Amino acid sequence: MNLITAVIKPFKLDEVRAALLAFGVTGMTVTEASGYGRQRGHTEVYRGAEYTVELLPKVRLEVLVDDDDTDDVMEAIVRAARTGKIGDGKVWAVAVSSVVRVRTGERDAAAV
Amino acid sequence: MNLITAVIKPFKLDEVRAALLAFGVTGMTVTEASGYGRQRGHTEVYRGAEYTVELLPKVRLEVLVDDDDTDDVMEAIVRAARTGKIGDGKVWAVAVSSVVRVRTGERDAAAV
Amino acid sequence: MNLITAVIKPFKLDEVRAALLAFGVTGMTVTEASGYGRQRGHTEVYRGAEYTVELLPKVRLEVLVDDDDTDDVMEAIVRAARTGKIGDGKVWAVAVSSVVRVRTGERDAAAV
Amino acid sequence: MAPLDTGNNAWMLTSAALVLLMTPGLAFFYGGMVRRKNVINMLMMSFSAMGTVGVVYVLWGYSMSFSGNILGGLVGNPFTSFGLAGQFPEFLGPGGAETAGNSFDGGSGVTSMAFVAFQLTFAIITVALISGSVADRMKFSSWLVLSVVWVTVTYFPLAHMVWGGGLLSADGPVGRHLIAPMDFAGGTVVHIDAGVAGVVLAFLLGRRKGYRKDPMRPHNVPFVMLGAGLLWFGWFGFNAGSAGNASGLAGLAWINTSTATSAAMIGWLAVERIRDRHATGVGAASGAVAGLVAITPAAGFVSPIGSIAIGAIAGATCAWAIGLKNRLGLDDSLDVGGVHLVGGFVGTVLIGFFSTSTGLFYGSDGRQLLAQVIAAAAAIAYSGVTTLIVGLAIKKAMGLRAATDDELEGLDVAIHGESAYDLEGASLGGSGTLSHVFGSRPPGESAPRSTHQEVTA
Amino acid sequence: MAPLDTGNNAWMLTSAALVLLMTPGLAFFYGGMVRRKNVINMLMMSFSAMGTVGVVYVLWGYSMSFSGNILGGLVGNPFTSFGLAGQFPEFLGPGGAETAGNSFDGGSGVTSMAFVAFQLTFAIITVALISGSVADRMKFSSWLVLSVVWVTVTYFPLAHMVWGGGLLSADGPVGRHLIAPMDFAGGTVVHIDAGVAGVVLAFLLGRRKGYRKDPMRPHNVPFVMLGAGLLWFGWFGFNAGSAGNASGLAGLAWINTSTATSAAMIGWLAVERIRDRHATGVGAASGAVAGLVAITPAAGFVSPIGSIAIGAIAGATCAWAIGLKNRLGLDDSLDVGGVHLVGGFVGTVLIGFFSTSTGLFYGSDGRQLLAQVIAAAAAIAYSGVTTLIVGLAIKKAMGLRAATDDELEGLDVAIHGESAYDLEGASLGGSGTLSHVFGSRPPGESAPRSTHQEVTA
Amino acid sequence: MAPLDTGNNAWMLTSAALVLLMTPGLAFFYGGMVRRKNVINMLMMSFSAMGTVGVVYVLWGYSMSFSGNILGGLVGNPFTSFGLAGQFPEFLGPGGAETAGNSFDGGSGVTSMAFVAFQLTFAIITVALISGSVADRMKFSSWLVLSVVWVTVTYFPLAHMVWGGGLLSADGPVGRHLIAPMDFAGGTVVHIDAGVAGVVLAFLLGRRKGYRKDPMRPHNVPFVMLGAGLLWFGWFGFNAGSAGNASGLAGLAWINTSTATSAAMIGWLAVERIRDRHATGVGAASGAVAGLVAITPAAGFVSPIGSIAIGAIAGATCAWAIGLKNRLGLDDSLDVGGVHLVGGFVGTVLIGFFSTSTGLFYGSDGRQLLAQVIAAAAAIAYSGVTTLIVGLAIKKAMGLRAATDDELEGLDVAIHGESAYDLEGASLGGSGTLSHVFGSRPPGESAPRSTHQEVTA
Ligand SMILES: Nc1ncnc2c1ncn2[C@@H]1O[C@H](COP(=O)(O)OP(=O)(O)O)[C@@H](O)[C@H]1O
Ligand SMILES: Nc1ncnc2c1ncn2[C@@H]1O[C@H](COP(=O)(O)OP(=O)(O)O)[C@@H](O)[C@H]1O
Ligand SMILES: Nc1ncnc2c1ncn2[C@@H]1O[C@H](COP(=O)(O)OP(=O)(O)O)[C@@H](O)[C@H]1O
Repeated sequence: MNLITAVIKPFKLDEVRAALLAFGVTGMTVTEASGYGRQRGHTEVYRGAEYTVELLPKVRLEVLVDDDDTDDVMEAIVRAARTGKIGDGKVWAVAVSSVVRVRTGERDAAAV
Repeated sequence: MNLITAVIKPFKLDEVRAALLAFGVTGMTVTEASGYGRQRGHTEVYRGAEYTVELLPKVRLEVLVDDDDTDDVMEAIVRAARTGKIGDGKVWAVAVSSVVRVRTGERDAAAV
Repeated sequence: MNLITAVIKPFKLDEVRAALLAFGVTGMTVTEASGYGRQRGHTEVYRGAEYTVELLPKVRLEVLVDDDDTDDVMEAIVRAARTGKIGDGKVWAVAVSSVVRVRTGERDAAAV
Repeated sequence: MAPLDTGNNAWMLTSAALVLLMTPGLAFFYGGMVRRKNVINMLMMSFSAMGTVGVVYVLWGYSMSFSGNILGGLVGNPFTSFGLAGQFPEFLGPGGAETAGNSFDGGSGVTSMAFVAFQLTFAIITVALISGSVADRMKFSSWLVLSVVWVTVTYFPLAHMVWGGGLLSADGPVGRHLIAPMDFAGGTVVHIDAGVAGVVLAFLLGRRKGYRKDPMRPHNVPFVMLGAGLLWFGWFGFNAGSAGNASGLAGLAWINTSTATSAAMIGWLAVERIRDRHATGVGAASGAVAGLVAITPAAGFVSPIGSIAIGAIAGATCAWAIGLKNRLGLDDSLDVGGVHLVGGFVGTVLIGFFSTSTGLFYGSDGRQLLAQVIAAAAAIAYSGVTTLIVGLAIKKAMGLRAATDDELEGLDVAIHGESAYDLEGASLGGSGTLSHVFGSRPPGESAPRSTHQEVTA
Repeated sequence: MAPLDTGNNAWMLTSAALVLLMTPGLAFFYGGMVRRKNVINMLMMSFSAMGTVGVVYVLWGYSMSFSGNILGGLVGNPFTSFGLAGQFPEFLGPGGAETAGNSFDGGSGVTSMAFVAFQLTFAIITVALISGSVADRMKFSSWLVLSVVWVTVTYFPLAHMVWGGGLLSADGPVGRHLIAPMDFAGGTVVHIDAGVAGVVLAFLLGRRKGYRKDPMRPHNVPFVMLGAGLLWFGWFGFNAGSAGNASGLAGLAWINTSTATSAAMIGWLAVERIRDRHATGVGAASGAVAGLVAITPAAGFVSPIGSIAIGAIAGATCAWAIGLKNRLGLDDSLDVGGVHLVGGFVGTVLIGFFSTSTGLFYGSDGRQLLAQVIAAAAAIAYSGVTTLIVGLAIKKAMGLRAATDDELEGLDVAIHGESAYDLEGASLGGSGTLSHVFGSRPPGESAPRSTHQEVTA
Repeated sequence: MAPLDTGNNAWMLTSAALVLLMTPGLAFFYGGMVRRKNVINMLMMSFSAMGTVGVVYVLWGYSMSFSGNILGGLVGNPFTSFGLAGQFPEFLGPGGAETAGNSFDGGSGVTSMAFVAFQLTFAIITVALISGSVADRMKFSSWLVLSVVWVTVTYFPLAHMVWGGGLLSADGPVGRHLIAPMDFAGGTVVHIDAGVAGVVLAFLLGRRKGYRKDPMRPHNVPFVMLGAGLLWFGWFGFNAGSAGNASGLAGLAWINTSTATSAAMIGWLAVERIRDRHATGVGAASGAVAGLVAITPAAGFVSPIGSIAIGAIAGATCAWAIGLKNRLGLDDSLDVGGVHLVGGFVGTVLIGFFSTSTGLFYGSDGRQLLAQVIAAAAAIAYSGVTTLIVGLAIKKAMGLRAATDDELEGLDVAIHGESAYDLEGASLGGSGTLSHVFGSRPPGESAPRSTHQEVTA
């Protein structure tokens, strides 16, 4: 099993989810995140003091997938999340040694 | 060392923490997360428009443990987090190449 | 590639970021987290009932780096995040099998 | 019938509006104190009381409080002024609308419409006060029914007894044989009454799931303080308006209201600082409310110095009483008993000492003190017994408590189908899908029934 | 000229302050309903109307509403009392400031200053009401221009027609030939007017990006309810103040205002419970506002029982109308049409039935009903046509709609350079850097121009 | 002694309630502007001033402000009316409570109780205003002491000098030899006074940790705007109530208050738009407050057109002054100096131009202008010197500044033992454990002492 983590623009979440569903992946875990990178933030002004908000809102997805599906799922996420503008984010994969479904105790492929 | 990540129902956090403590694991890092999966969301209605909130609140735990303890800790988490209802979540483990305790610079087993 | 994850005290974020920048690492992903550990929480009192808030606010950083840089970057983070008081946090590294930049599709070293 | 005094009438109209605002204020005072998952339900208990009691008061509430005297002075006749009939005599006359409502009350040249308006707002807030005791776990439909039945069975009669010439008024047995019990603005009718009702209902409902185990700390302290600020403001209408005119008596009540509140806030914070090590925002808000409650019966009867004493005593006593409650293990969730029953009782009884005309400290004998204790005890007894009957009846008929799952999930989503906040950054905030727009449903297709669907794996 | 009646004058001053508070109340009612990214913009539309209309009213608004009669009764003369000239005749006289503003209006001994104050607040809130329709997508500069132009072209003439002795008053053609249309406190001038304007502007602006696709649920339900609470409170000034004095008529209007609101809340919640399965907090707030709107034209003309009926009908009708809007696909975002146009219309027309002096249910013929329908139709027509012209002109001149990127990012950051909340724990909250302190900029160095900088990779 | 005028008295009672509400309003205006970790502390500074000053005013504050004249007109005698003695002469008389407080003030038939109530609220808010300067870093116990000492040493004497027949009144040297300085509602006593005190205390306290380095942006902009809305509303009591009756003068002050505020909001937003590129919500709120401040001394002395000018000038000047502060490097955290000192000064001085009876623009000579400058300068000097002494004394005795760790952690948790919000979804929200219920502690066992426990590894 692999764990694919994707950091994407928040408004792309729905499209990515649809792409995953189309691929047959029905589960994922989502966290709010913020990203620093090449993309620049916006400025806010309060009583004559200007702040640059450099941490940009991102969404972080985690998807557990079979080894065989890993590349395809990454590809699917990348395609769905792309806008072509700076800040689109990253997708990466890490090897998972074991997975358990809490409800049933099923392991690995059966767990997701 | 391994990193165990668990995505569980929020109200189970206290029980899981107690189970970990019983096992001798005293530290962990917790993030709020949301999950898609088999479990269905609830609906909300505002002025005649109904929304299905499909992202369900979850808690995501990370626990660094020695290789030897990994299976037992996973087992302990699974037991404590189980309700038997859909949506109980997943637990998985990933191999960690090195760990450092920021305060002291101690590494690996000594770091946790 | 490796993924370095650091759990640090929130007010150290800026210093760590500066240290990473000095090292040439310009991107990272940040999530709010909470930590249990040796560090004790604070108490809050409401109408005669006292609560101990044991989950302490932490910040969780993820940085993708080349294999060669891994140790140095971990070192840099540890140095910048250290206060010497309990609760400074942990830094760990995990091997990543592949990374993609969403915008361009570039992979691995070119992706970060 | 005195001629219209526009100044007095203006003050009563203003006061009525001020008191009306207290209920939204209370909603925030309470709403900030519950957990995030129940805040809408908490607000809805106050707002819905504005709905139900607002209608009921006009229909039979005013009449039961102030029209006639049946059952031996226990209550007024609900039919005499049903729908406010007869309260605007010139209304249908030749003058038409222009003179509508020009019938006067008392000797102050205040129109009966203004008087009704003022009284209406008291009935609403008394019901809303109770909601603090039943927080986080009551069925909303049962609350709606309770609001109508309780105000009818408990509140209107008590209002009649004290203010409508009934048993606890100057014309009642205590008044005739001892001395008239004093209640300037509702220490018995409003605060003791609601406080007792809250305690009884908390007892009938049982404790919240996780009581004493899960942390149940206020989810929004600024809301608690906003509520306290609005209550303080509105209470000038409550107390100074209870003078019934814009005289010096109203001014005295104004000053005493403010002063007692200030002193009670300090008293409460002092207890907190000593006992709990911290003077809290919730404590400042609670102390202020305790002071407002305690000065309510006394506002027009004591000197400003007396009001400082009453406030300080009440603030400290209520802070202490809330600790006591913890010892008893009764889950009076937001301390309606500890604040309104205790504060109302303290204020009612202290009149016996501080009344400048009849108080012990001013050289009078103890008759006033005795009368005050009797009146307070009578209010406790009447409210306790009737609330118990009403509560048991509703429990039997439809249940009082929300389903356990609903309580655990939170009443906002489970009962009201809403979450209070959607404050996420740009990210998960709006997440979800628009699953249905009701207006656009093809007729015939019915809405899905269950809120919490689970499919099998 | 009647001598000063301090009671009536006090009530008008108080009422004016109450009505002024309604606009911040409305800001929160609306602000809580939009998504988090647009809440400041929503608040700013109301607050900026307090700025622009507040100035304009004193300059030419009062004069256009109440001074003279030009264009055949369409509007007053903007120059006659420009800057309130002549409204404080003794102001510069020998008595000096002490008697400033002592000129009286009507026969109630109310000073013209108090009358102007009262009227000023109506103009402000009418403009602010419109903002609900254009939520989340309007250019702020265009809103500012619209507020000034619209109030001048649409509101002041309509106020003149109805209250200033113009076409729709007792002296107008309907009044002379049929019967005077009745509008106690602004059902036509304020609510139908703003409701129509909102619908027209929503049409001109088009739908929000993501309409019917993205969830657009209220980001802060307690704010919605806070706003409703403040509106209810302030509305006592609006309606009872519209009696123009502190008489029994004011008291009747007070009672009817409260009662109709209570009934409308219940009506709305009942529809929700049946149709949507849940009685919501947003529904309680919306129902209350619908009731306040509907009783506005009728508050002094109907009996308390009548007001219950009007409220219940309005609450249910508006709840139903909002569903209808969904079917039409018009993105009247916060339902200004569904609440203010429909509620104002319902209230205006129901006077024809419930007016105790001229209503069908009180044995009169249908003349009043006819007059009410004519007045409502005239208001719809006048507001519709003028708003369309004003809206098209501004659209042509400067555009109505914010840039798409700004809309997607959220108007708060994009237009106002601010985020509403920074509520993170200790962590990311303050994150960012102080990039510039304007006062400390060396003169000559100019501020960076663009807000959204992207560097190329 | 004029007979009771219920209309005037009603208006003063209403005004007093309105002004009282300003302090919670201010608490939110300020509370929204600080970082999340200090919001409760910010609210508590205002609320606690309602506690301490509320009591002190009744004890010796009124007497020092208005009873007699000691130290050559510097201050009244604190003992003459201690505890309001003698202000309700009939109170203990045979009429009993019914006529309590019926002693009248001035020639308007206003009771002294209403007058005291009105004045009491001014003292409270003046103290609360200062808290903006010391935000985020002041010891709470020192604040409590300061509130009592400062109001006694600085505020009461200044109130006496200006309104109590003292040095800066018509009977003082300036009044006798030049012309009476004009201050309608407290430009000197309240705003210049608090503004100077804020600046002095900010200087004594030093800058916040992280000043100019960490972002310190408002954590809740809607709260800032809510506060501004409540302030605007309450200010009608402040200014129009300062007429002392419900006459045309009150109406004029009402109009001018509103108009100046509208214009100032526009002025401030215009400066922001030009200088900072964005018209912000905080700017709208701040501009409104600047306008309210500036019109305070002038409200009854200028024409509506004059008030527009004063407002616009004040809005723009204060927006500009806040930039200037940034240049000076003084950490007057929430700009009490920039808004209240500058706004109060601008308003006070502009009377010399715009007063319709004595202003330069109305053909008078410059005597009024000179008198205004003298009065403003005297207020600045008196407040500056006394605040410096009081501040230094408290600093010496108990310290002014919170512990550095407490400041970094946030004063809410460190000092008040509370977090403002617990808004998490269902997850971490309530996390924590109920570690102690104080009421249930077996007697004898004492509470744990330290809040921040760290165990060694
Ligand atoms: N080295 C990195 N490690 C982890 N996350 C990164 C790294 N670099 C960038 N990111 C994440 O990816 C997001 C997008 O990166 P950015 O450099 O702005 O644009 P792009 O990926 O389009 O070149 C960042 O906001 C951050 O969340
Ligand atoms: N493939 C996946 N990858 C990552 N997280 C997942 C995956 N599938 C499910 N999850 C997480 O586990 C949670 C529970 O999954 P769900 O399918 O609803 O129930 P169960 O695990 O009981 O079958 C989800 O809400 C989500 O957070
Ligand atoms: N075993 C663990 N696994 C994951 N995170 C841990 C673990 N132990 C500690 N942490 C994280 O590190 C933080 C600091 O740990 P703590 O034991 O308090 O101090 P220190 O690291 O200085 O000894 C915790 O708050 C938690 O977020």
